[in-house]
This record gives sequence, C-alpha cells and structure tokens, in this order.
Amino acid sequence: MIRVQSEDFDFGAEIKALSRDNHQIGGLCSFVGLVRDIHPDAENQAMTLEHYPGMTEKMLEEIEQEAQTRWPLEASLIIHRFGRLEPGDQIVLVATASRHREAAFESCHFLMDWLKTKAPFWKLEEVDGKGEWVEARDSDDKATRKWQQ
Amino acid sequence: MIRVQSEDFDFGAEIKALSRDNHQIGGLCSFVGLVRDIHPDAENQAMTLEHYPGMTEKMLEEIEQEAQTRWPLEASLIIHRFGRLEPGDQIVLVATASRHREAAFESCHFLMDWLKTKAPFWKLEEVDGKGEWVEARDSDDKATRKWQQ
Amino acid sequence: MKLLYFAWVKDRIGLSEETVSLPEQVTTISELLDWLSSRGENYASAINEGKTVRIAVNQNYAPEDRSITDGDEIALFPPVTGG
Amino acid sequence: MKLLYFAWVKDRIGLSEETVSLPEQVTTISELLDWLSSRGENYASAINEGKTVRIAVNQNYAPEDRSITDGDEIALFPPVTGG
Repeated sequence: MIRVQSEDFDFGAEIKALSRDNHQIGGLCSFVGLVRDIHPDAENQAMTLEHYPGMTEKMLEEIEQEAQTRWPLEASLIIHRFGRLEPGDQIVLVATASRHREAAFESCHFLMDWLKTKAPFWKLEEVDGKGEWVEARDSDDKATRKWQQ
Repeated sequence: MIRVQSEDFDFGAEIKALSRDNHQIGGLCSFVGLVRDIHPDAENQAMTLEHYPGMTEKMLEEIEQEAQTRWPLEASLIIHRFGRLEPGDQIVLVATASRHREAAFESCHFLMDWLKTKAPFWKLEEVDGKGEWVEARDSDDKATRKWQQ
Repeated sequence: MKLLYFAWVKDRIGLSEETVSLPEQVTTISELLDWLSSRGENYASAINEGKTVRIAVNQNYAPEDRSITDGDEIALFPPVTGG
Repeated sequence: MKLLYFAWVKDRIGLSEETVSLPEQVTTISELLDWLSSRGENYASAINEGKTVRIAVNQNYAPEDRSITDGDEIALFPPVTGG
C-alpha cells in the first residue's frame, strides 16, 4: 500500500494495522525518515517537499511492486509526506513484513534506497527566510545501484 | 537501552520515546519479531522463551555497545521478551536512530543478527501439548559472520 | 503539449506549467529541449545547467531520444531528493 | 561451584541448577565436562549430544580450555534460538 499526503501519520498505528491478524509474519522491518535540525543557530528553519502528483503515486507503486517481486512479502507500506515540515517531523515511512527477518530487512532497505532516487520529490530547505533546493547526492545513486547487481 | 521482560511492549510508544526531542535524528530503523503460526492445523500452539537471567542483559548490553562503536548512533533500543507467547505476539524489538539512513539500517540489521546467535534465549514450541526445543539454524551463524568480515 | 516544471527548473523558467504547440521539426525530447532553450534565457539556464535535468513523459522517466507527440505530458525537473 | 542448565540440557539432566564441589584434578571446562559425563547417563547424553553444548563462565561465553575455579558460575546450554 502506498500513500502520499501532507498530513502527519501515526507510526505505531500504521505498523499495528500492517501486521494485524496476519500470523504468517515473523519479522517486520520499518524505517522512518525525519527532518533534521541542520542549522541549530537559525531562528527559523523548515523543509518544504514539492512533488509531482500522479507520477509520485505511480513511481511508489512500481517500487513497491518491484520489492514484492524480489522478496516474499506478507505486507508492505510506503507513506511519503509533502508540503512544509519542521525539524523532528516525520517525512517518510517504509515498512515490510515477511515470514523471515532477512526478507523484511532487505526489502525495507531496498524500498528506501529506490525511493530516494526514483520518487519525484524535491526538498527546499528554508533557513531564516532563505530557500535553497537540496542537491541530489551521489551516495544515493550508489545505494540504488547496489540493488541492480 | 536494553530491556528483558515478560510483558508485552507498545511498539509505537517505544519508538516515539526513542526519537523524541532529538532533532539530530534523520533516520530510524526498527525491527519487530513476531510469533508465527507455523502449525495452522493445531488446536493449541505456543512458544515459550526461556532465558538466562543476568547473562541475557549482559549480552544485550555488549551487543548494543558494539553497534554504538561501529556506527554513529543517536539512540538505540533492544527489548526482548521471555515466557509464554502465542502466534501474533511480539517477541523482540530492535531500533536504531542515526543522522543518516545507512547507519540506521545497518546497525539495526547487525543487532538482530548478533542477538540471534549471542543472546541466551531458547524457544520451546508447544503444539497441542507437545513441546519441542527449536534448533539453531546455520543461516543465523552465517548472518552473524557477515558482520565479522 | 502540456509541459510541467518542478523545483529549481520551475524557479528558473518562472512557470510551473504551460501548454505549447510543438513546431513540426520537434519529434524527440532532445529536440524539445533545444527548442525550449531557444525560447529565452530562463529556459536555457534551466535546461542546460550541468545537464542534470531529468525528463518524464506521461509520468515515466524517459531518455532524450524518446519520440514525443502533442498529446504527451512532459515534465522537466532536477534529480529527485525525497525520502 | 554453581552449575546452571538451560533448555534441552536442563531437560536431559533433570535439573536447572546445582552446586558441586570440584575434584582437585578438574581445572578446565573440558575436564569439568568429562567429570560431569561420568556422573550418569543423564549428564552424558546432555553433554555429548553432537558436541553442540555451549558453555558460559560467569555469564560470558568461554572456550573448553578455559580454567575454572570453585567460585565460578558455569552454565551449560544449547546454541541459542531467541530473537
């Protein structure tokens, strides 16, 4: 399941709903990305996530589908927020559940790595009123490529 | 932080407490191990976890310390239950938080792999009144060794 | 043809979207980029910046030699930075 | 010396713990295992089962050549299966 939304999400409730009543699940791995306080001296800082409505959902669904093809998953969930966020806010949740722990760990890691380089989101950092687009990192491309070998 | 307990834990609340007020955290990875329904035809099945009080806490602390030495972690948590559990019940929670996602993913995976072969717990499977000790798996030893290379 | 711009591509061009009629000789993404660049300094700076602009055709990533037609939705944007 | 047994080692020996006085010639874990095995079929079957029994001395894993003394807490148990 994928969701793209501006509202916050309840991590604990989402995870509980994901595994509820499925007693085939032996391991559930999850990852939450949070907005970091990278300018502790700034009076105001925020992160605005722009996205491409339509394509975002399409890409997240493709990524999730790819994970389900590669690993035997009992359940999976991607939630990605857009809009204005502040330090400490949740940005993204990825969770995968499988019979065994290796599949859960690997597929969750895979989903985050792929999402980072394929899902059309862009971060605008605002510090004391000045906005700057975050640059893509080479390390993210490398992280994606390791799943293609 | 480590905890060994017979009581259940509230996954969402534990994770929230782990990251609360630390705005240096950019990624939080967590894993929950659950009791699987491996005998769907059985009328009764349960899993009883025996452990070695004292040594368990000592090993979990050593494992957590090792993860903190290897990765720059902002927070970490291991909760492991003992006693009688039923399908769907939570057995173990491992969570790590770091500035960056790679450290969070790797350290969480490491903690689970090491815990599996070092923490003195033993699972007794009970199916319709008959109990059998679960055998250690070679794949768990292999999973631990990959972190020693 | 519907054109969409995101992040700093949008900021430089000064538009988030527009609808254009393609000249007859523009049949691939590569030709579209050249044609757009010729429309003004704002387009040229957005498109030629270090060759990093990414293209999606009908919401799928597409290479520069991909053929396009007037009915397509084309998006231009920087490398993504979500997650 | 305090001896602790867990899981199927405990089931086979029929005890979860006991306190023993070490004979003088028993100074290593390896010698302890031999001595315990000689105490009865229950010990022998628990200890010699495929050589898989693990040993902890004072709550740390220890190899069989490790020296031991009367004040130690020694635990015998199968490979662990938690998590």
